[in-house]
Amino acid sequence: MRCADYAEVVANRPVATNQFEVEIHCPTIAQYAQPGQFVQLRVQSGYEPLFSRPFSVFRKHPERGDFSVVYLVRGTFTQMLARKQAGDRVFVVGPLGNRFTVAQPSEERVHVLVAGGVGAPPLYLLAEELIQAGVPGTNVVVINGARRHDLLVCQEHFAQLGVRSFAVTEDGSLGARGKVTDVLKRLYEDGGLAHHRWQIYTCGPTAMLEAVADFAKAYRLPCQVSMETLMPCGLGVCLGCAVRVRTADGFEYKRACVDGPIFEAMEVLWR
Amino acid sequence: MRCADYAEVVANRPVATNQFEVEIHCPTIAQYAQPGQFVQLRVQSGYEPLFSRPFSVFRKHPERGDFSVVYLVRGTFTQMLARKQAGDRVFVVGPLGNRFTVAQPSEERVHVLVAGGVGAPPLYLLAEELIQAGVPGTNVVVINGARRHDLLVCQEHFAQLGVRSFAVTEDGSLGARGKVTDVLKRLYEDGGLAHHRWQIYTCGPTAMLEAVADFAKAYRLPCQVSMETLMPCGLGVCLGCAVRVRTADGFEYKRACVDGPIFEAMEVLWR
Amino acid sequence: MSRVKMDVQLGPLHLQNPVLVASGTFGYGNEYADLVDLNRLGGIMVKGTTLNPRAGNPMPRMVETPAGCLNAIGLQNVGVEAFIREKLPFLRRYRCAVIVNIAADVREEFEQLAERLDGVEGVHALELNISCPNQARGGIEFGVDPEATYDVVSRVRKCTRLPLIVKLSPNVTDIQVTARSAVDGGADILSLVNTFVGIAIDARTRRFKLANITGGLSGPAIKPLALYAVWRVAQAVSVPIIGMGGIMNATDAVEFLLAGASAVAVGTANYINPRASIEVLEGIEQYLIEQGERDVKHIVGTVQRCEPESEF
Amino acid sequence: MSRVKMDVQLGPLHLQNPVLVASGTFGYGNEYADLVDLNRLGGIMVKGTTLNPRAGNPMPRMVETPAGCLNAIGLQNVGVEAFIREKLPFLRRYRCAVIVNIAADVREEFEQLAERLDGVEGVHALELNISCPNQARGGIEFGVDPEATYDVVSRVRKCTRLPLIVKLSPNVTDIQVTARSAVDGGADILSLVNTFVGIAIDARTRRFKLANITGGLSGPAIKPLALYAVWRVAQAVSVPIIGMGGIMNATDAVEFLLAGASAVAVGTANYINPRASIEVLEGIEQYLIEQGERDVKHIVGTVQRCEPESEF
Ligand SMILES: Cc1cc2nc3c(=O)[nH]c(=O)nc-3n(C[C@H](O)[C@H](O)[C@H](O)COP(=O)(O)OP(=O)(O)OC[C@H]3O[C@@H](n4cnc5c(N)ncnc54)[C@H](O)[C@@H]3O)c2cc1C
Ligand SMILES: Cc1cc2nc3c(=O)[nH]c(=O)nc-3n(C[C@H](O)[C@H](O)[C@H](O)COP(=O)(O)OP(=O)(O)OC[C@H]3O[C@@H](n4cnc5c(N)ncnc54)[C@H](O)[C@@H]3O)c2cc1C
Ligand SMILES: Cc1cc2nc3c(=O)[nH]c(=O)nc-3n(C[C@H](O)[C@H](O)[C@H](O)COP(=O)(O)O)c2cc1C
Ligand SMILES: Cc1cc2nc3c(=O)[nH]c(=O)nc-3n(C[C@H](O)[C@H](O)[C@H](O)COP(=O)(O)O)c2cc1C
Ligand code: FES
Ligand code: FES
Repeated sequence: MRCADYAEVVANRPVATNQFEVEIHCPTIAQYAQPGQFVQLRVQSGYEPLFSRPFSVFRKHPERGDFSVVYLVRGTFTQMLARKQAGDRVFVVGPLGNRFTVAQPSEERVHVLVAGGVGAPPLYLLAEELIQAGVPGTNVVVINGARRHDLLVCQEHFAQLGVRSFAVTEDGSLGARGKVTDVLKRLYEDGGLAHHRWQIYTCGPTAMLEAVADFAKAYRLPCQVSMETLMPCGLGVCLGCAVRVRTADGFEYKRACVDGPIFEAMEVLWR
Repeated sequence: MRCADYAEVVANRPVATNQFEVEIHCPTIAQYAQPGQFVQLRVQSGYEPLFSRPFSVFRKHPERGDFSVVYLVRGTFTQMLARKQAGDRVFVVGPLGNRFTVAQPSEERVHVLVAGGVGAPPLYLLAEELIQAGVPGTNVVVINGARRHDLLVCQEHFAQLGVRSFAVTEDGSLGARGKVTDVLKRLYEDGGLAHHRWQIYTCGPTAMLEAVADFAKAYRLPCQVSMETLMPCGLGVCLGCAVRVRTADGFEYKRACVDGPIFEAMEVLWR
Repeated sequence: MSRVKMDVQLGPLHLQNPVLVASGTFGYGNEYADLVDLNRLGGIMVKGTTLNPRAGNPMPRMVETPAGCLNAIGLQNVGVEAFIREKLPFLRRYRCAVIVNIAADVREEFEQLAERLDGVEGVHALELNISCPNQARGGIEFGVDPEATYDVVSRVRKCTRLPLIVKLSPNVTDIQVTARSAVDGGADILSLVNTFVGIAIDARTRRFKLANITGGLSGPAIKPLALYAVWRVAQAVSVPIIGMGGIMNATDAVEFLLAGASAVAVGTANYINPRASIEVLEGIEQYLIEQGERDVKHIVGTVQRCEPESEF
Repeated sequence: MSRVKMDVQLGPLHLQNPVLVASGTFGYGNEYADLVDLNRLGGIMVKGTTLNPRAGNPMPRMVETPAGCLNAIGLQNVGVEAFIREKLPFLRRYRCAVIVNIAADVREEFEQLAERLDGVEGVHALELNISCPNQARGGIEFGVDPEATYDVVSRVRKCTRLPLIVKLSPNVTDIQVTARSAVDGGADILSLVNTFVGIAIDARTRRFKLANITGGLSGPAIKPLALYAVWRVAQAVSVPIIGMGGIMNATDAVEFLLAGASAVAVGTANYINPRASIEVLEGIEQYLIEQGERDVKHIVGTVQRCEPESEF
C-alpha cells in the first residue's frame, strides 16, 4: 500500500544543530513503512526546486497514523521544510523503495548497524523492529557517527531501545574520536562478538558507505548499504537514480528508488 | 533621492477584505515620496514571480523613517507579501515615477479626487498634502468607490482629514449605490462647486480611469490619471510599461514608470 | 464530467480523451498503476524502446535547473523483445491506448523495430523518436535534418500499418521544415516537443553536472518555446498534433490545445505529482464547462490575437 | 578586491572587468546612475539603436513565464542621431566602455549606422544585433541564416574601425555555423545569446498574451540553453565571447566563464535588482579568491568533465 496525497504536519522540532524531526499524519505510511524505506516530500508550491525530496522513515506511530523523518538543513528544500509548522500541508508519496532484509531467525545473528549523520533514522527503525522481534539488545550493535557531537542524531533513541550503541565523532567531542570504521574494526578485533554471525547494515554519506563496504569485503561480512542519489520521481520511471550493480558479464544500472535504496554492498560498483 | 535596498517590515495588518497595509522602514522613501509616486517591492527569493511589483505610497512617517502601502491580495506576489511579518525583510526600490501636479495657488481650486478600490491610497497622500498646504477641507472632494463596502479602503483616513468625502459602492452596501462617475456627475450638476476651478485626480482600475477621463473630457475639466501596467523594471529601461500618448502627428509610447504613472487624461490614447 | 465530449480522433488513432503521458516519464505504466487509474488516461507513451537492451549513461544523469531539469538517461531500456514479453501483457489489461516510443541510431534499426511491433496485440501506435544521434551523420540528431527525417519516416512507414506518430526535435531553426518532411514521409500524427539541448556546470568543482555533458531540458521553463513550436507546426501541416513541453496543470494543457494541439502529453509533471495526468484531465473538463464548450475538439487551435490597440 | 586581476582584452576591445550590462536591460545608463556606480562596470551595451526613431510594438509587450519572461518591445528607441545628441554625452563622463547595439531590417541601414557611429567620441564598440527580421527575406531573422549573417557582418566591417561585436541568435539548428559566418565576415567578438522565440497564451481569454504574438524568452529559464550555446561556440571559433542568458548572480556568471566566455553580460537581472551587475562583479572576485585564482582570464573555458565512473 502506498499513498500520494497531501498530509498534515503534526510537529516539526529541532533535534540537533541544523537538524529537525518532522512528524506527518499519513496513516498509510505510518502503517506500512518498513525499515530502510523512504518517502518523497514536497513543500514547494512552485518549481524551486523542481523535484520532491526523498527522506527515510524514522519513526512510525500506526495507532495515531503519524510517521516522522529527521532531516538536515542543506539547501532550498530543507530550508523550506524547516519553516513548516503544525497544521501546514506537505505532499507525501510513499512508502517507497525496498527495506533492509533481516535473515531469519533473526535472534541468531549479530546485527551491526553503522550510521553516519542523518543516516541514523532508518537504522533506528530497523533496531526497533529487531528488538520487537525478540532479538536481545546485546545482539544489536549500533555505531552512530557524526563530524561533531551536535550533529549526532537518534543517540538517545537507540539508548532507550537497550541496544549496544557506540557514539563516534570525528573531533572526539562525544564518544570515541575518529570514524565509524575505526570502531567497527576495534569491535571486530576485540572479538567479543561471534563474527560468523555478523550482519552489517549501513546508511550515511556515500564515502562512509564505501569505507564500511570495504571493511565488510575485507572481512567477508554480509553488508547492506542504503544508497543515496538524486531522486526525481522516486517511482522507478525517470531512471535518474541509477546505481551500478555487478552482473555476471559486467554491470547494469539499477534504480535506487525501487530496486534500492538498499543494496548488497558486494553488488555495488562504487566508481 | 531614491533607494534600492532591503528594508524591514514594521507592520502588516488587514485593512479590508483581502486587503492589507504593510508598513516598511525606509527613511529615503519616507522622506522623499510624493503623492502618486510608487515603490517596487520584492519578497520572493527566487523567480516565482520573476519581477518585482509596483505599489503606490499611501502614508509617510519621515520622523520614524517608515512608509506604508495598501495592497489587495490578487496573485502570487501579493499572497507572499500578505505572509510577511514585522521584522521580515523586503527589497524596496523607490520612490519611483512622477507625482500628481497641483497648480498653484492650490487654495483657489476645487480638488476632486476619484478613487477606485486600491486606487485610494495615493489619493489619500495627495489629500493630506493639500490640507497641509492650507487648502480648506471644503475644497477637497473625495469620491471613493469600490464594488462592496468591505473592499473600500482609506475611508476613515479621508474622514480624519476633514475633507468632503463620498463613499460609493456598486451594491450600495455603503454610501451611494453605483459608480464613482454617477456621483461625479451628480456633484457637478448640483452645481454647489465652482466648476471652472475643478481639478480632477483619479486612480483605480483602468476601466474606471477611462470613464472618469470621458467625464472630464465631456465637461472640459482638467484631469490627471494614474495609469496601471505591468512594470518589469520600474526604472525606465525595459519599455514594458508603455502608455500611448497623443502627439501632434499621432501618438508615441511613454513609460508609465518614469514619464508616469500620472498622465493628463486628455493625452492618453485609451485604445 | 460526462457533460463534455472528450474523445479525440487523431488521424487513424482514436483516444478516449486527449491526455497522454509522455515517453520516459511514466515508465511502462505498471509503476503508477496503484496511484493512477490507468483506464482514465487517453494513452501511455512508453519509455523509449530500442532493438537491443541499453545500459544507459553513467551518473549523474539528471540535474535541476530554474523551473526545469536536464536529463541524459541514454535511452536505458529493456529492448523491444523484453518489452513485448514482460511489459506489454500488463498494459493490455487497460483501456488506454499504448503508444510505443521507438529509438535507434541507424535507420535499419528503426525499420526492424517497426516490423517487430507491427500487429503485436496491445500496441496501438508507434511514436518515432528521431531526436537521437544519427550514427551515419556523425551523431547529429536525425530530427534536425529534413532529409534524414523524411528518409527514416518513409522507411518506417513502409514497415508498419500502425498509426505513425513522429516526435519532432525543437532544436532546429525552423520546425515547420522538419514537420513537413515528417508528414511527407508518411507521419499520421506529429508529437512535439522533445527536449531542448542544454548543459549545466558546477562552479565550485568547475565540472559539468552531467556525466554525458549535454542533456535535454524539460519542464515549465520550456513551455513558452514548446507552445511556439506547436503553434508554428499547426500553421504548416494538417495532420493532428500531440503537444507537450512543460505541462504541469490543466491550464498549461489548455494553452497547448488553443495553440493547435489536438491532444497533450504530460511529462516531467508525472515525477512531481504522480496524479498530474488525471488532474490535467479533470481540469480540462472543468475548463470546458466554464467556457461553455461541449467538445474538447472545438477549442483546438482557436487562440486569438489579444485585444489590439485601435490604430490612431 | 584588487587582489585579483579583472581586466580583460577582447580582441581589440579592452575592458576594466568582464561584467557588462546587456542591451535593452540598462537603457542608456542614466536611468541607473544614482543606484549603480557606472564607473565600476566593464561596459554598457545600450538599447538597440536604429537609423530612425521607432515607436515600438503595442502593449502588452512583456509577460512573465516560469523563471523567465517574454518580451516584444519592437525596438522602441530614439534613433541614432538622438542617441548621439542626447544620450552619449552623459555616458562619456564614465570610465566604462560604451557599446552601441545597432539594429536594422535592411542591410543598407546597418551600413549607415556603422558609418554614422564610426569615430564618434565615446563609442568604444558596436554590437550588431542580427536577431531582427530581415525584410529582404520576408521577415526571418538575419541571424538564423549563415549567408545573410556573413553578408551583413562583412558589409558593416567595411564601414567601421570600431571593435565589432556580433550578437548571435540562439534560434538555430547549429549555432557553430552562424558563429563561423560572423567570424568569417569580420567579427572581432561574438556575444550570445539573444532571446529564444516563444509565445504565451491566456487560457481564460483564449488570446495571445503579447500584442505581437511572439516574443523573446530571457531569464533564468534559458540559462542551460545559453550555456550550451556559449560552450559550443567556444569550441568552434577563436574570437572572444561575451556570454549572457539568465545570469542572475555571480555563480551563473562564473558558469559562463568556465564554459568559454571571456566576459559576461547581465540582462533581465537588472530589472529585478538594479545592483545585480555590481553584485555579479564582486561575486566573481570573491569566487576567484576562494578558488585561489589570481586572474579572471585563467578560468575561461576551463570546465572539466565530471568525475567519470571508471569503466568496469
Ligand atoms: C533514499 C534517500 C533517503 C534519504 N533520507 C534522508 C533523511 O532521512 N534525512 C536527511 O536529512 N536527508 C535524507 N536524504 C538526503 C536528502 O534527500 C537531501 O538532503 C535533500 O534532497 C536536500 O535537498 P535540498 O533542496 O535541501 O538541498 P539541495 O539544494 O538539493 O542541495 C544543497 C547542497 O547539499 C548537497 N546535497 C544535497 N543532497 C545531498 C546528499 N544526499 N548528500 C550530500 N550532499 C547533498 C547538494 O549537492 C548541494 O550542494 C535521503 C536521500 C535519499 C536518496
Ligand atoms: C504604479 C502602480 C501602482 C500600484 N499601486 C498599487 C497599490 O497601491 N495597491 C495595490 O493593491 N495594487 C497596486 N498596483 C497593482 C499591483 O502592482 C498588482 O496588484 C500586483 O502586481 C499583483 O501582483 P500579483 O503577483 O499578486 O498578482 P499577479 O499574479 O500578477 O496577477 C494575479 C491576477 O490579477 C490580475 N492583475 C494583476 N495586476 C492587476 C492590476 N493592476 N489590475 C487588475 N488586475 C490585475 C492578473 O491579470 C492576474 O489575473 C499598482 C500598479 C501600478 C502599475
Ligand atoms: C527523464 C526523461 C526521460 C525521457 N525519455 C524520453 C524517451 O525515452 N523518448 C522520448 O521520445 N522522449 C523522452 N523524454 C522527453 C519527454 O517525453 C518530453 O518530450 C519532454 O520531457 C518535454 O515534456 P515535459 O516538459 O512535460 O517533460 C524524456 C524526458 C525526461 C525528463
Ligand atoms: C525587455 C528586453 C529588451 C531587450 N532589448 C534588446 C535589444 O534592444 N537589443 C539586443 O540585442 N538585445 C536585447 N535584449 C536581449 C538581451 O540583451 C539579452 O540578450 C537577453 O535578454 C538574454 O539575457 P538575460 O536572460 O540575462 O536577459 C532585450 C531583452 C529584454 C528582456
Ligand atoms: S528516482 Fe526516478 S527512477 Fe528512481
Ligand atoms: S517598467 Fe520598465 S520601462 Fe517602465
